[in-house]
Amino acid sequence: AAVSFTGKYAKEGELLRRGYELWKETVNRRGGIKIGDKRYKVEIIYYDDQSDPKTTAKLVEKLITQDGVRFILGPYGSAQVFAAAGIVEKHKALMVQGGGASSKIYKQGYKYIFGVFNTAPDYGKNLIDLAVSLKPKPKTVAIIYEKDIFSEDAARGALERAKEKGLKVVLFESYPKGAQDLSSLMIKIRAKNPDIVIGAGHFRDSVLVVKQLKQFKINPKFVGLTVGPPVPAFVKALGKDAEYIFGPVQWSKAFNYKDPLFGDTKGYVEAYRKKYGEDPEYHSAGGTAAALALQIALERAGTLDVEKVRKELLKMKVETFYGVIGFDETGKIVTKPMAVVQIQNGRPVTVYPFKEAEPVYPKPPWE
Amino acid sequence: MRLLEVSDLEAGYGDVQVLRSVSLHVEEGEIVAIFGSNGSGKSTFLKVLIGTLKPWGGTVKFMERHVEDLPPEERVKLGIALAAEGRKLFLGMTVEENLLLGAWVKKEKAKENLERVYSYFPELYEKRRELAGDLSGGQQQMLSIGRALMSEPKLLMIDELSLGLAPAVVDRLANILTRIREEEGISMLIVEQEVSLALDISDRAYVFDLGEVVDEGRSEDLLRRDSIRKTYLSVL
Amino acid sequence: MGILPQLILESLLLGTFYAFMSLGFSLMWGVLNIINLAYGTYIILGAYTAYTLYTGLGVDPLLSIPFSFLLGLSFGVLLQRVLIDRVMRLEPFMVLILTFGLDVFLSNLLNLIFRADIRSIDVPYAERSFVIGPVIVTEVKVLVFFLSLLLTGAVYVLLQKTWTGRSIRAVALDREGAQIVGISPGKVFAVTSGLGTGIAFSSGNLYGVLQGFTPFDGGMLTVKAFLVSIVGGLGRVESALAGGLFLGFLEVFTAFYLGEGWKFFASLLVMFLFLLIRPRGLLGGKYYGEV
Amino acid sequence: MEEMSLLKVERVSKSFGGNRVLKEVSFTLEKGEILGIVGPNGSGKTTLLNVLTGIVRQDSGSVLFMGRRIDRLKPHQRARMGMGRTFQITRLFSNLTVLENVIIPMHYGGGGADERKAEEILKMVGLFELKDRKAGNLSLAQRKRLELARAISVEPKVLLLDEVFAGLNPVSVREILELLKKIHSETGVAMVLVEHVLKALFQITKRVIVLSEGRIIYEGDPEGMAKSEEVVKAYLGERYEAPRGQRS
Amino acid sequence: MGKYERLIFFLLLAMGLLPPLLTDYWERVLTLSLMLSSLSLAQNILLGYTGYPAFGCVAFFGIGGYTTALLMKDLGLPFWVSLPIGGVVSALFALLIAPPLMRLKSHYFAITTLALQLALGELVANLEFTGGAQGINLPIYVGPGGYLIFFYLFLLLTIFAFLLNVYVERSTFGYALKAIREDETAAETMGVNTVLFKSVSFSMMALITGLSGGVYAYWITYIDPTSMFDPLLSVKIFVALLLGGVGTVAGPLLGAFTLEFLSEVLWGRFPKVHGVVLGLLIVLIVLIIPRGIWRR
Ligand SMILES: Nc1ncnc2c1ncn2[C@@H]1O[C@H](COP(=O)(O)OP(=O)(O)OP(=O)(O)O)[C@@H](O)[C@H]1O
Ligand SMILES: Nc1ncnc2c1ncn2[C@@H]1O[C@H](COP(=O)(O)OP(=O)(O)OP(=O)(O)O)[C@@H](O)[C@H]1O
Ligand SMILES: [Mg+2]
Ligand SMILES: [Mg+2]
Repeated sequence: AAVSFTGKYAKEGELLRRGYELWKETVNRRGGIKIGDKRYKVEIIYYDDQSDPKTTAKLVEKLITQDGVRFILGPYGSAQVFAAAGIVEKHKALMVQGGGASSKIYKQGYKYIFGVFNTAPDYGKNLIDLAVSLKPKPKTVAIIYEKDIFSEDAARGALERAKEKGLKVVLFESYPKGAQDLSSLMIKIRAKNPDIVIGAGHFRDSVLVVKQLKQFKINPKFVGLTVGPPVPAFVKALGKDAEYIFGPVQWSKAFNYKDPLFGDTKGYVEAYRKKYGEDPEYHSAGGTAAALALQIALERAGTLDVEKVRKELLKMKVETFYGVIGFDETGKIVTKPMAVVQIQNGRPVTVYPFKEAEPVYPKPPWE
Repeated sequence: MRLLEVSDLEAGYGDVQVLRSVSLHVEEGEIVAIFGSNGSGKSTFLKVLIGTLKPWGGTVKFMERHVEDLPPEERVKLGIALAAEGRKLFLGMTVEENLLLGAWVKKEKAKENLERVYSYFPELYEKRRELAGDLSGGQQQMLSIGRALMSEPKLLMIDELSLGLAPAVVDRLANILTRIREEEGISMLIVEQEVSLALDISDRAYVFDLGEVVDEGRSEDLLRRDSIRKTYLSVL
Repeated sequence: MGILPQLILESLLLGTFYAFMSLGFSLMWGVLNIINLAYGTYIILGAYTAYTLYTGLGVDPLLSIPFSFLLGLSFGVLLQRVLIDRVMRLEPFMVLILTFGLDVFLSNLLNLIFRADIRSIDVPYAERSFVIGPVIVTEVKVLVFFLSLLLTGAVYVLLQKTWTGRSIRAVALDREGAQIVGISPGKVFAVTSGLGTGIAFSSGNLYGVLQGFTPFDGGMLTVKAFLVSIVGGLGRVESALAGGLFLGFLEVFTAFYLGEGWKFFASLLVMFLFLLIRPRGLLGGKYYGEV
Repeated sequence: MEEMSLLKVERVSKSFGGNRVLKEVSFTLEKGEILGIVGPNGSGKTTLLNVLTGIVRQDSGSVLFMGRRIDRLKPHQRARMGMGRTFQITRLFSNLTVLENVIIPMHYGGGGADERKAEEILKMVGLFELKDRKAGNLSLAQRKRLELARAISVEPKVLLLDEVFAGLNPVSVREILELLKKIHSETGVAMVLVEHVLKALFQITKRVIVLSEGRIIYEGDPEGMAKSEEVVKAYLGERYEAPRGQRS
Repeated sequence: MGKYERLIFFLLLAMGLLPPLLTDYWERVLTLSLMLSSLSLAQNILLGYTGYPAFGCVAFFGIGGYTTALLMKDLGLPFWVSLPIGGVVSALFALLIAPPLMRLKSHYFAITTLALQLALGELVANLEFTGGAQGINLPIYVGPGGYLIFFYLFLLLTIFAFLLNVYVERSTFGYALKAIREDETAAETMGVNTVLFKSVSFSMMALITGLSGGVYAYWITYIDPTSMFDPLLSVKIFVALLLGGVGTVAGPLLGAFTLEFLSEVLWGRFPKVHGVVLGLLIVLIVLIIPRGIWRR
């Protein structure tokens, strides 16, 4: 796998790697993957793509041509996945990924790419669905997004759903990748004073958006960020300012499913807690799930032949700690729901559609 | 006292030797001229004296001190100044800035000397705010000489004294140089093609040919010497 | 409309910082005739210095400016003596390559030490702001503004000690000519390079307070410094101010009216056009590429 | 129809900034004529040559070459029409060899390039031995000679020479003079010589123009020039009796 | 062609026989080396003979690459048609901007081209039809020869660029370029139409660079603004040139191969620090062999 250890997506990349590592250790402790009659120990080669898709492409090329790898666990970030996909496809290797949610990945007619994430528009849609269900009903929304494949997708999802639900979209605007100062956008938002602010971006931007909203004394009733809130580091970085911010999740530990490797969702959470000393969130879970799907397909195929493994993936419909895993012919997962969490008292709690707690709304002003 | 004493100087470029065992001296208060055939190494000789070209061998003594290993800037501090061939002006700076920089080693007297140079070359005063690179050829030559004067050197070296200068300016310059020598006792080493002019203003002269000194003597004597008259004076 | 004062304020605050930030670049270029492609990374080095001092020892980044300056100064002198002096004699584009190599080296070294994660210096006053009528004023930006102004003034005064300033330019124009009048080029190069690098480092402190940074942000900053120098003209403090403000206004207004994404493009485009049409800059005199 | 002049300059003016360097300069040059241009330093002589060759564009006035207005033509186009020039402050291709310096203009200025012919020309100016030397490594006088070689190599219709004698010692001056005379008698090329070395100039030209502050203050034969009070005052200097060269 | 030029020419031809002996990995390294060779040879025409360092030459790599990619993706044109169009578009663009651009000299010129390169990258990243910052995934090549075809394409391009260099070195055209390099005003008064010659040499560079970009795009299948307008690639081209020796026909080839092999070795040996080592390498090359291997 080529994963971001450094760069913009260092945080998410690290979480993803934890998911892979947990899976690897668990499988190896169990004796490895059983393919046909043999048992194989799992070994994962990692390279750091520095959060740069071009590097990802180069590294995947290297993994395949130089290291002779045939089965690839995906990188973090839709652009990275997108970049890697072309290369994997070119060499007819196989990639299962839990790091890219852009719908564009599945529109290329690729055959060897599978993903365990719901696609990005769902992130935005879930946030809006929650917002309009709250009282008093918000009327205006500002959507800002990072100019990248995933965030744009997510933002468009939100835009579409907001229009459907009769919200007035007062701002829909992007900022470039890697931006570290959003003053101009903030000035705009401040002038529009919307009820809802949706920020589609990644971990770094989430922190930045919150900081600058505060700096510019902007007080919307509802702040939703696509990536960030469920990650423990989010609260660590922002402290009190993180309170009451919403974020969609692919998965949460509130899910409840059976699992062939960890027993059930609880078993997974415990294993994770034991190894890393904190609760897992969906990035890690996505990683584990992707690896798990690959493992199951390998075992069912009973061979290392890429074509046969691919067939098994297409046929698959198994219940795991992560939800039911099953793909359509484009490689996209089609069998699991998403959720929304809110930070309350320094912890992300699931508030929609399953309710660990009631959402707090409207959000009180910054201190 | 011997101000400058050069003995057995050898120098060249790459592996082409240009100067062969050149010996020459300048007494205090003396004007010495160098002339001779083109390409005979006159400019090369001055480059070695100021230090922008390293000699292969031989010695250069200035005020009894060996200077052949000093970098140019040190020599300027000791009191040598050069108005070089090719001028080496700061083309992107104004005329006045060029002159002021000439006084780098005598900053305290910069203002005073500026006045003086302007009085020698009113042309420069008129152009003082313009870039040196925009001057005409002759004006640049004046600037180059003017700049060399700014450091109040003990030894003033001028390559191609009259190059590109109008006759009236040449006359003026000749006057100025003799006057400076009388008033301030500055010594000079001058390369000049116009032999009658060179011998006019100098006390002694050296004749270079193919990198060697082929003749030397008091200027009046040389002027009378037949060989010189034949080669350098009667050709036109 | 109510938004205009806000935009103008932002432009002013940002532009003044850009002016100071670019001063060293403009100086080295105008004087040494060197386009230092590692310049942006010098700024980033300054930012990391401030960051380390802040997180390690709790020194406020605004108070560690002198330290950054001295560090930059020594670094600049050293680099000049060890590396750049030797290469300056060759064609100018060789120095471009050299400094690019330096940039690759330094930024990757930073990456090795600090990793590519975005760092920020989270001073307690980072998010403070106050409202005056229609405008909201961020305290940090105001602080940076005044400091930039102050430091720019200091550099101005320094360069006005004309002998240093003049000697510096003379060497740039004709090295042999400078030697002939008694200036030691080596010393002048070292002084200029030290001064320029010192400015870069200390502006890094301010940059680090303004926003987050990663080891690889230097390239973009170099481009900005470049733009400021091109627009304003070289080697003069007034020009840097003009250029800095120009860039400030350009960025804020394009970001606001065209979108954040067009900010960098607009800067580059303007720079490109300036180079084509008016390479001497708004206030500049003759440039050296031409005789 | 009357015979047209080779070069006709009509009321040419040029300023740099506020500085008027040429003021309504007019003169003509007939085929095969040799014209001298003298004048104080900074009087606009080089600028005039720059206008003629198109390096500098005049503000007003016109230049006719062989009856055709050439104001809008680029330097290279004028070169191809038959203008050869030298530069006062030499502009050689310093990293190329002496020989290459001559071959290049032969390619682009006039007829074809022929190494043999280039060598011939180098022999004429006395640089043959140095033909493989880098041009940047020549002494001043050698560079001047190379400038000349380049200019004549294209067999131009008019040669514009900016201080070719400056920096040459008397022996060399003689050689170059002979060479110019020879070329002139063989090819009938017209020449314009900008020069301060009057004793050389007067050996070859019958007509001189004196420029002062961008204006023509004298036009006529050399003898008359030395008698003109204005010229003596502006250019020759009070103590000037006759051109130096004619003393000895 | 001179003796050693002929030798190099045959060596290049002989390289065409290598692929059966190569592993996937080495085939890739060689392909990359050939790409760099073609790029440095292209730059050599401009820098080596004309004296203009186009630091931002990768702008044309991007133009060629994107044109090719978009024609294939949006208009569904076959690669064999798109590629030449990409090259021509890039060359024409160069021809268009050369007259104003090439009034600048030395590092002003260098930086202006770099600004152009970065600006184009930003533009592409901001436009919709170019795929924005996300880039474009191209269809996978499935025709005869498989991926080896790209090796041969780059080889062909390199040979083409090489022959162009030989031509410039030998021809009167080359003399004009050298004259421009030495003193433009003088060249002009000697009868050289400097604007024309400069523009043509610039556009030759752009043609090869653009073609190279087109082949690269299809080869790598994923392109985005940062990879197609990458300043690091510009620098690599220059380092290759310096390493080999500017202004010779053999230098760029030598430099490109040495550099690519070196960075491949470093890349494999020191995965973590390769950036640091690359930077150091550039610095050392400039310091130690500023005139290139070939010249020494
Ligand atoms: N940089 C250089 N590299 C190689 N050879 C050179 C260099 N400069 C000058 N020469 C050669 O050295 C010899 C002496 O040159 P120098 O300039 O000293 O002569 P000069 O006496 O001043 O001649 P002139 O009267 O023409 O100015 C000449 O043959 C010249 O070609
Ligand atoms: N590019 C320029 N910009 C500004 N002023 C200029 C420029 N070129 C020439 N000048 C000015 O124009 C005037 C005439 O210069 P020109 O070179 O024509 O004189 P000249 O007659 O050739 O003198 P000389 O005998 O000294 O060579 C000078 O005062 C000079 O300073
Ligand atoms: Mg000489
Ligand atoms: Mg002149």
